[in-house]
Amino acid sequence: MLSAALFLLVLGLVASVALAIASRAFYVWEDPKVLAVTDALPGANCGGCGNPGCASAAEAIAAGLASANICVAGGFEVAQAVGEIMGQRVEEREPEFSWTSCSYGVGNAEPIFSYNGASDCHAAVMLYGGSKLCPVGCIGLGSCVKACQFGALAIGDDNLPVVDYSRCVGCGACVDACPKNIVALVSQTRRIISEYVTDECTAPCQRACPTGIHIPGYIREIRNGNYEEAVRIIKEKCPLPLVCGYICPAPCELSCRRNFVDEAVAIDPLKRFVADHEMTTGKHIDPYKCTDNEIKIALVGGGSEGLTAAYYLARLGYQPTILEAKPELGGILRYVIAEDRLPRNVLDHDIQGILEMGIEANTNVAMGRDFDVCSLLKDGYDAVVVTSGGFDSRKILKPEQERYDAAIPGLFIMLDLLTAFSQREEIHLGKHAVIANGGLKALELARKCRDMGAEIVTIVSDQPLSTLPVDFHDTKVLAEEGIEVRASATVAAMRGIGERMDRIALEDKDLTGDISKKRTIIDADTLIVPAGRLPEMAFVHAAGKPETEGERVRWQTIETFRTFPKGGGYGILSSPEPGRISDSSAVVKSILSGRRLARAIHQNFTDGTITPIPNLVWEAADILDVTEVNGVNPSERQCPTVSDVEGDSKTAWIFPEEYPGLDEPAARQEAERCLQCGLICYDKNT
Amino acid sequence: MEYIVLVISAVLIKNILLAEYLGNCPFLGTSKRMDTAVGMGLAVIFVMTIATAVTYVVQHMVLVPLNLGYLQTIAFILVIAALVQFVEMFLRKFAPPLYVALGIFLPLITTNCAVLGTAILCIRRDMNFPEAVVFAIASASGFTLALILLAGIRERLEISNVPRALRGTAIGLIMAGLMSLAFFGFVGVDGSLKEFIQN
Amino acid sequence: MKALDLTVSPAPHCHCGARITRVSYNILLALIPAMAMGFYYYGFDALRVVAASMGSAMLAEAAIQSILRKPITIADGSAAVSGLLLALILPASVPLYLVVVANFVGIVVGKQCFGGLGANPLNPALVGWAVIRITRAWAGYLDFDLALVNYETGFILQYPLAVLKAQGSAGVAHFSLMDLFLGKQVGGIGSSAIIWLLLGGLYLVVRGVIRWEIPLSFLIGVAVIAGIFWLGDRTSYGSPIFNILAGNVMIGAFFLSTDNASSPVNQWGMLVFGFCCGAMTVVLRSWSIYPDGVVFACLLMNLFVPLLDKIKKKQPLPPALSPVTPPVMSKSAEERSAS
Amino acid sequence: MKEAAHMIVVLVIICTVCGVALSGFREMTAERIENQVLMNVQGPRVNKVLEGSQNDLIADRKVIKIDGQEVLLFMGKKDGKPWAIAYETLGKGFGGDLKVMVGYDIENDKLTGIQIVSHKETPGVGSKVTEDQFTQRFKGIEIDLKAEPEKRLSKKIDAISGATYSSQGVYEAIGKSLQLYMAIKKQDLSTK
Amino acid sequence: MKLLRTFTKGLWEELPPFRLVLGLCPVLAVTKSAETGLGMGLAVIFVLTCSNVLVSCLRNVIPRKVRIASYIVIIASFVVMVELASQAFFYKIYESLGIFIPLIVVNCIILGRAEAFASRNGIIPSALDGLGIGLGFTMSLTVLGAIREILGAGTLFGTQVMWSSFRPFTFMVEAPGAFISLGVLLALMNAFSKTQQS
Repeated sequence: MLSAALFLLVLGLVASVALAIASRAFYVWEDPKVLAVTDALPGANCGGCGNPGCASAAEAIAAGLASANICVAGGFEVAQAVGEIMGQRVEEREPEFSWTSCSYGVGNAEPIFSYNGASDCHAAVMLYGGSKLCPVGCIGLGSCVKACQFGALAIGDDNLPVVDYSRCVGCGACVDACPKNIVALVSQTRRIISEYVTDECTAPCQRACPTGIHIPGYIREIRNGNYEEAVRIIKEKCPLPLVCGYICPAPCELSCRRNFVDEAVAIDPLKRFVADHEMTTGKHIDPYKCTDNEIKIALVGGGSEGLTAAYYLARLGYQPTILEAKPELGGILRYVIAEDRLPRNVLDHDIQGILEMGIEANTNVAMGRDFDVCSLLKDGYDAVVVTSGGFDSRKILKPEQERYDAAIPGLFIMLDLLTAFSQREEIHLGKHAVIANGGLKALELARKCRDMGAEIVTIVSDQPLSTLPVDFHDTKVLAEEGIEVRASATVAAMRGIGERMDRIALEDKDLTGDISKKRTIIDADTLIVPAGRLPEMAFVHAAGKPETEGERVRWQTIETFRTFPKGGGYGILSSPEPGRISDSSAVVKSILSGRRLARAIHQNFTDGTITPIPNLVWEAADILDVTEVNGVNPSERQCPTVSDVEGDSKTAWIFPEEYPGLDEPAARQEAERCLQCGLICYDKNT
Repeated sequence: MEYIVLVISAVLIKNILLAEYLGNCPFLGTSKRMDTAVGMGLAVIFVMTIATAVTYVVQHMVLVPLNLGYLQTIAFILVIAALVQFVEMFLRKFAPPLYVALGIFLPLITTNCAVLGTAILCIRRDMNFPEAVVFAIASASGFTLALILLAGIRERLEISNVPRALRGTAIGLIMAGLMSLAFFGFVGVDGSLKEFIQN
Repeated sequence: MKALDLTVSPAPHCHCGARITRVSYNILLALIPAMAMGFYYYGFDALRVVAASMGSAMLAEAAIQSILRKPITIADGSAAVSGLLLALILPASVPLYLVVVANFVGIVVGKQCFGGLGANPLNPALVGWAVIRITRAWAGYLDFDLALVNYETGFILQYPLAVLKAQGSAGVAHFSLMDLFLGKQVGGIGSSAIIWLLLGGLYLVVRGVIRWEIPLSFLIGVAVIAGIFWLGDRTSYGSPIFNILAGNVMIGAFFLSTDNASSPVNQWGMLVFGFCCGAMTVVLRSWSIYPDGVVFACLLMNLFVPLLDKIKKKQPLPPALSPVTPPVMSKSAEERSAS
Repeated sequence: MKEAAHMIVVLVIICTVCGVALSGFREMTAERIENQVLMNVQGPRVNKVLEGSQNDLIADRKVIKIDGQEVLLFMGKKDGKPWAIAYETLGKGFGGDLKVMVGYDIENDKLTGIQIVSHKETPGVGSKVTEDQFTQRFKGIEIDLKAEPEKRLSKKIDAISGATYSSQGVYEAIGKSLQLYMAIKKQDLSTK
Repeated sequence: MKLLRTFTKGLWEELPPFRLVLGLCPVLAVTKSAETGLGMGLAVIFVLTCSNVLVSCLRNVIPRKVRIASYIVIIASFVVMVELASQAFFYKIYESLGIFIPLIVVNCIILGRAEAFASRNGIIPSALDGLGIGLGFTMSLTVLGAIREILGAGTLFGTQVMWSSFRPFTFMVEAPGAFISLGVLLALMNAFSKTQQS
């Protein structure tokens, strides 16, 4: 007995003492921070942070190569814990979730062949891009499910991935695993600033709608009787649902697939139905809002565009202030459109809903008279956005005869300038004038500018030289005259100090869509734009932060929208829709402009650059679509079509009195008519 | 030459995993991917060799002289547990690259019954010291071989339409069974080889 | 749009449905002469085994597929090929329940558990055979010398490989190599019909159903290793030619080792695979307790296929048959997606 | 340091307590285990080898010393008189030691039979030596006491094909057993 | 009520080895017959329950850093007791379980329960947990052993249950049969629990 007890005693002693000694003898110094950070990280090794595993992420954090909040999986708490170890302050990062966009699984979607091979999405996609006719449809073999380290994804009964939001941490492993971009990460911000692209599932109505409302979505909610949810879906893309319900020319209905069978679904009346429902409840349904930040934005112009931009900026957490010259907000909606088309209580309701997002509005203050860009920037606004929209901009630029560049430094409108020249007025153009576009007239104007004292006049055209009038071709001769021609280029930005513009950035326009752009910066005192209306312009402090030179502010413009040339131009003189300068022919179009302005400002303050959107869906984009609809039973539309609309409110005259809208049974019945289309799928049992 | 037969026998015929049923938990756990399989295999070879040698000494220098054979189990497991921890610290100090490669597998090995099993088998089969060491290396190599083969197949099965209920461990077990079946072809090879070497 | 009849088997073997059927039926066709020889020598017993084997293989496939609610694919002939191959390496006298058990285990465990055609890591017919072979209580049924003692065939009723194992090369001196070549030897129903298997195999190679690399390197492997053994000890081991002509080598080289799913995809892999199969065959024959080692050699090498596929970066060989016609989208859809 | 000491003390105490408990348990069971081993391991073999004895073979065992080596001897009695003895010897088989129980008819100097007590041979191959087919062949072979120890068996038994090693191990054990036979026979075979 | 659940969860929800997929080696090795399976199961119940109780008793005494080592010593002691006891009282089973009795020490289930349950709970729940998990383990082993024994030897607990001319499918008692039958049983469990869920 003794020997056994002694033996185990000795064994235990030897083992523990040896280990105790070894732990000292073999002591390896390890950065206690790395150890502590490794402990704090979740240890799932998901790779969501871009490091191969949690341990290497910890090393990167400890070495200062990564910020404390890189762990998307752990969320704010882990970030805080890590931050505490590292002695950093951690700001809450917006949570992201995995989101799947396909709604017709294999089995419901149109197939090109039956696949029963390797159970892996990548393998399936290698064969003619998968078994679905739809190029962006979910393969349903669950590569995303396998990739998920947190068990948040499963393939549901209809062969589509289902996200368990309680488990999703937004690491993005599934996004990398999906060969079809079906799975995406969304945060509220991402949802607010998203634009439709050609390789995602969009219904034809959705694409036709300039604001991009998820029409099948809200009609489905109407079908289910969830009117509030329907309003919420509409408000995600359109802050003026009731106004749109009354006066929208509804280009969506032209694209409705029901047109192949009978008549389009009454999309717009349905929208008006739910928006009316919201108004009768007297309560505004507030969509989600991001955490507030401290950035103040001034919006000049309280029309639909300004209201929309303010609305989205507020939702993104900014502090927008609307400055309106007129006594009331609403712009054209209030002062131009007849009251019998758009009852004012309707307008007030929608505007009230927008203001409730946390927007300050000052009326009866006019740019050029009460303030200008520089004074606003000086007053502490981080950005000034000109959302003058459809109004005649000369009033803004030239509120008083003797001052030409009071509101926006150095900016002239060609028409004004020509008039002034013809009246032989003295205008100080500075040494270097830049004329944007303008055809043959530009050459004439350039010569006049030279006469007026400008030493160099640069004509910038987004067209290639060969398509310009022949007079422009002999650049050498023109150069001798002091006229420089810059073809295939756009004006990317204006810069200035105080009330003077001093430089203009030009960007070569590459038609192949290459965005590795070449930017040249030239000295310029004057920029002359051709149209009668101002484009949307956004001014910020140069170099991102307020920097004053004496009393004067350094400012620059940012681009309001960027896309590849195929979907439209870029540069500050192109508005969201290509080829036009701020000509919003319908309220839905100005809503789109407003939202894109908000996107640009948000990107400027977060990433610092406005990123282009490749494959943007636009009017003429090539998208796979169906040319016939099979197996759908015709049914009667519940209200008359207001036809011959071309997506232009000027020709659509809808009067609420003779057109009272849908009642609830009719709306429910009408909602049943919707085919719930996807890119090429549709519900064949309707 | 005897050792060749011992090795062939331990790797192919009495494969520790496929015929002796030892070490199945890590076998199924780490055979999903090739790189983890290789790492685990190397760690097992390393630890099993050292553990067998040390426990052999403990058995024959301590337990047998003291007539404490019945404490074999408790003595061995203590020695192995301490040893694994010791090796972990040692590697970390003196061979950091090896530690990085094998480190995460080392704790798994403490509860790997193949290590304790091999140590006990050496004693039960009355091997001498060199035989025990060779046997340990060979057994661990057999483990590694089976692990790598299974990992190759399971990597491929990842993309197959394996019926849902079978996915994961179930199909791993069935595949291990089929591997064991294939290894049955070697039955008798050790005997003939021994004869062959002698002639 | 009408869905095309196109099936994809797990990577790396891509076939469309039509091709599997064609492969299977070509193999069945190539095996007919060997099978006929079996019927000729062993009569109704052989027929009984072949019918039971093919029937139970297809039944097993249909049963498991209906349980798993998958489309039933027995018409593609792959189950029939498995069944037939299994029957051809069994003695004609084997009890039918053995055949049924072997086929059920082979098809269900060896094939369908892994996701069916193309996903099986081992050849299902061989799995079935090995299962009944290692069942000790049933070993007597598979011992050719015991099993075939009651037949009148007109040639020596001794299994050459068993004789070689027991008595060394002196024991097999009285076997004429020509007789062995012509199929006049004891063995499985079809696996002893060497010349007919060779012709059938060559037919498959010519038709492009199987590739030449595996059979050729298999035979070379057998010859080389057997040659080494033979030169080392002529009294115990058979000559290379004897080794090639006796037992399952011929059926192994052309039919058992060339199963699409369980063999490598690239040329080097195939050559190594075939050679190792052949080499392993001779080693197991000489040293293991089983007289013939072909089946176990193939099974063992099947396990190495994923590793062999890593020899070279995966580079699928050009298709042996005419390529699959790509599915055609409707004109409008194609134009739209192109743009 | 204090922490480390605490850990060591706890571990050592646990180890010691376990050691005490185990050795106590061991002492309680030791005798029974010895009996069980005899009953289950040697018992059936001895009974088979010394078939026809009338006594309790396990109870009538004794340990004798030969050249300083202890041998556990089983004795078969007929009508109260010892007629046969059996004891174990080791041979080296293929997988390891083969323990063979060899029984002798001491009146006629014949083998009463052999049984394999334990072995580590390959199942299905070497393990064939344990089967009756092989062990029965040794029954009744006469011993030539005058011959060299290796050649004392009057009849040669063929090895099992495929299990040559295991067969040789059995021969080796029998050979060792025969070497002891004379010395044991001379001992006092009476039991208390 | 909670205690009852502590006990019963081992019988189905956390049934080892099928749900926890732990401790597979003995499951494969000792299920050649129902009897050895049962014997192994009983040994595991004993060790699991005793070690759970003891670990639970000592949970406030053992320092964190040496807890695993202490648990191992405790478990190993009980294993040695089982070894001795089985040798003394159930010699046949002791022989057929062979090396797998000492290997109970490294059965992940036992260390796992000690670490996951007993070190955090009181004595009575720990005992019930050990008993429940152990019982579940025994059940699984016995069932698997019975299946393999009936097919592989034609007997159940040593008595002939198949017809006399039955030639046993000895494949089932060989290693491949062990792996495959456990795999198939696991798959059936998965399929069954899935249909139960839906």
